[in-house]
Amino acid sequence: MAQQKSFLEKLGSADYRIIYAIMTILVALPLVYPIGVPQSIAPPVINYVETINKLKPHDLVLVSFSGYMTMLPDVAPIYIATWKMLMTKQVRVMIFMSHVDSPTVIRQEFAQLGWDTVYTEGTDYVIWPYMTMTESAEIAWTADIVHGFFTTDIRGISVDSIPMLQSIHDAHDIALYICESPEYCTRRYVLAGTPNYNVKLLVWGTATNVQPFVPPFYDPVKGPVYGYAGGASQGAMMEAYLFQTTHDLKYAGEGVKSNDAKNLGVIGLVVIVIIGNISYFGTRGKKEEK
Amino acid sequence: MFVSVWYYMYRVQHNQSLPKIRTIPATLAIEEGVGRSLEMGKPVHYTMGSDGAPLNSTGMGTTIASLAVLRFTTNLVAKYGVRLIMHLPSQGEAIPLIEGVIKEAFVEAGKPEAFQRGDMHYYGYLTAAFSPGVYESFKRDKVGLFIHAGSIITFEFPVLEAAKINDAIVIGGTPRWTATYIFAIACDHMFIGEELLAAGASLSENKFLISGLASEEWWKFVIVGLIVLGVILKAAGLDVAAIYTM
Amino acid sequence: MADMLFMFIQMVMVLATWSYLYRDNFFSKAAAEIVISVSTVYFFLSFYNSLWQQAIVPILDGTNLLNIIPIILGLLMFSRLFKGYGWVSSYSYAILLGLGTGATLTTMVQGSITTRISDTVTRPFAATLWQDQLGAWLTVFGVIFSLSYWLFTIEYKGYLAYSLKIGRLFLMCSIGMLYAEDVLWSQSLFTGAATIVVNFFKVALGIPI
Amino acid sequence: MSTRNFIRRDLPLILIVIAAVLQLGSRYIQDATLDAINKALGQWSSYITMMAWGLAVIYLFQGEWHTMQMKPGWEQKALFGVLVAFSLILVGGSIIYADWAHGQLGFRGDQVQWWYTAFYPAESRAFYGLMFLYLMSASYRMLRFRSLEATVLAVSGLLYVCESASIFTLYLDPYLTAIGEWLYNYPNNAATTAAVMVMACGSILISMRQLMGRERTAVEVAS
Repeated sequence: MAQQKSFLEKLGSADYRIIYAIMTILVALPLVYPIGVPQSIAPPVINYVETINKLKPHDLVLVSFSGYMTMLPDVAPIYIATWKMLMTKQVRVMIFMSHVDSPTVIRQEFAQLGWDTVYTEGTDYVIWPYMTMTESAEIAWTADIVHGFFTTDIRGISVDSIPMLQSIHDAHDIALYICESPEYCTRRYVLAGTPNYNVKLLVWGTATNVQPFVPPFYDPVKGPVYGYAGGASQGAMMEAYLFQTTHDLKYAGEGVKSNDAKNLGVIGLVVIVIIGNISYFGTRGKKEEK
Repeated sequence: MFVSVWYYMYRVQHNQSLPKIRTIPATLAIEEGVGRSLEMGKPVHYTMGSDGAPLNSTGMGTTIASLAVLRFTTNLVAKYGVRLIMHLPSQGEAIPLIEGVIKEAFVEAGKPEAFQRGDMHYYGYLTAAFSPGVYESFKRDKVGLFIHAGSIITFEFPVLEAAKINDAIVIGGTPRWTATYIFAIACDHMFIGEELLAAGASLSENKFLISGLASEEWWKFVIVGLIVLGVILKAAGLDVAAIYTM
Repeated sequence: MADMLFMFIQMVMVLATWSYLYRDNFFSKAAAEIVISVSTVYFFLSFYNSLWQQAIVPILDGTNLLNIIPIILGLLMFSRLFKGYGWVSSYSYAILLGLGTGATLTTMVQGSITTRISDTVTRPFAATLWQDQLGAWLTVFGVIFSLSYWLFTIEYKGYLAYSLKIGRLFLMCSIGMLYAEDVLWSQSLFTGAATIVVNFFKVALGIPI
Repeated sequence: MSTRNFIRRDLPLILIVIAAVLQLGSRYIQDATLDAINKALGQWSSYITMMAWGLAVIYLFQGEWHTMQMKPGWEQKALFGVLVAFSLILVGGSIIYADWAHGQLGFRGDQVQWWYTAFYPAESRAFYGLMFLYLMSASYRMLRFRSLEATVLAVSGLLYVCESASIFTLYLDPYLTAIGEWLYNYPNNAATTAAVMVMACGSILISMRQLMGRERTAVEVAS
């Protein structure tokens, strides 16, 4: 016999489309009307920024850049803030592409930021072409950066005729490595790179990739990882910290905007979980009575 | 490690008894799922994930384990006469290997003609192409059993959810811990962590593989021993990190 | 104009994909088909382009003739398409599997086992605050209890059953946190996709983004 | 017969062992020749994986063609048409805009890139956006305090989510972040450590079997 569902039972078995609609509205609302939820800053992010601040002119910075287009909304705030910081440091930069999207994304980001007004390709920075690298190839490459793996840079110019590379030998020359953080990458570099070469590491990436793997290696004083930032929320923190410390408007970007959406989304999640549980406990009591 | 492996291999060669391997629930479910697909007249879908078959990296072990499960599944599928649809991973270099395993399983079951290359679907490099591709296949070809085992990234949650929406039995698992939760949420039966790697051995019923598993059990006790020893050494003031990572 | 077209295409792709939620339809399938073609053909072209520059040009100009070997091995993969010669392709992936084997044996013992053990046992002694010390000791026991989940030859009875129960709590805590992380990043992407749609309408209506 | 078995089964196994031993060797023995061989092997494996993309394209079209034949009707034909048309645009574009002087296809020019960036990132973000919605409905269904284990899962998940929202951290800090980080750094780390270690054990075992030539999954004799 069909029984009338009580209010609590209905609450516990709401159609999934209703949840979709509620969450969509909550997340999209702040994109139309920004609210400006205040921001807190985590210590690894502060250390990330401060490690870059300690760079001296002419230091060699190695960057492994994924620029995976799908994940850009989650990581772009960190990328952009990092490029902006590096542009003020007069360092030498070597960029290693770890995803097939990277060449496109990096050219777009550099064009937007005016990177080439500060640095010259070939003398101040080198971009390696994207190639699928096996672990053995990467180890060989750390031992001989110029000839270890690549024969040309991304423009197709031979490594022997790139001025910047002529003074670089192996990973000993690297002052800082800003490293992408899928698990294997960090593990590999912490193992292969640091004990042999003592390279300082900073880690950037999506929250999913950074959070589980990096904290065991993180120590702001001894390293090997001196700071890290993962995901849009830490990207927003980085922007906020840079803005607080430099009062430079150029550091205010997309991250702060998505912070609002994040907050409302989280509130939504908490509310639906609470509703689900109210229904569960309400109806469970009734079942037990029966 | 080598010593323990050799010890059990020695036992195998001299026909001595081996420890019994506990059954992994998800492996039993495969047979049940294939039977159900036969009753419903729906195909079995198998995938290792959109990025699921690395060969030349540390993910190789997972690939091999998943292939063992694939071989077992294909054997059952051939025996019952159910259609198998394989959704290939992005690694092109693994395609010949996967096809070889499927073909061989069909040959073993005595039905080499049942192999259809057209039922092997490729979707390219991007998970965002893989997931809708698999989703479409569920809608178009229907799905009775969906097995998703390999080194999987979490992006593939929608695929598992789609299989569930399409009324399939979902079996899956990965040794990659970060992706385990998607199976905890969406699967009917799952391989938790290393269970997938062990499943390959226990399914094969090959004595050598089982002996390997038995020797691996010892490693885990050694790990526990090393942890306890490490705590004692550290309390005694020794540099454990230097000793252990020599 | 080109920018507007670009934004329009992006918006259409987002909406076509989201139309899955309503029901199965031709637009969502066509969007999937487009992405599958990009996902394969675009990458095929760009990888072959790199291959040409990095491997074949050195053969042609005589600087690295040995590159001919991987090219031949790569071609052997295609033997899979010819009936009766499929086994030839095993030579190509044998090399890859060999390298995978080497990589596993060289990096995993240290990277995933000994470093992790030493990290676990040194933490309780490195911690200064009481909560960190408590946590670090909990980790030591947590690792041991969690390990008991993955025993395959021993029956769970007596103490081992308790160990398994406690170990499972640690595993559940971890699964909860990993789940939470994915909620966070997928939300970022959802926001990103919603931004595409919102921005298109803002531009179309002349509202500053 | 034995020669046939040797060529089909044993030789690939020997290749696996050789490649593995070379790589193992270069890790423990300092030798310039060994390093050079390994460097070459690393490069070769990259080239082989790149070559495999050709095979991948063949499988894509073969699979789609098969689907079209299995499901007659305008829709499947139109979808196959979309696939072919779009692929031709990409191939044609990259040839038309190629930089023949440097032997580069037209990927650095904006023209081909445009097709990629216009169609793909938006779709993929939208698709993962769906994942967010799926996860939300799954949370509603799953995150209920049914048992001790389920409660632990739900509470740790919720705490971690709340920790990333500044609206909670602003009022509940330092306690919220401290508890969240503590759970993350200790209990979660314990489970992750155990899982990673057993995964490593399993992978090492398979590699050892591979190295001893006992892993037969990878080698076939049929076909």
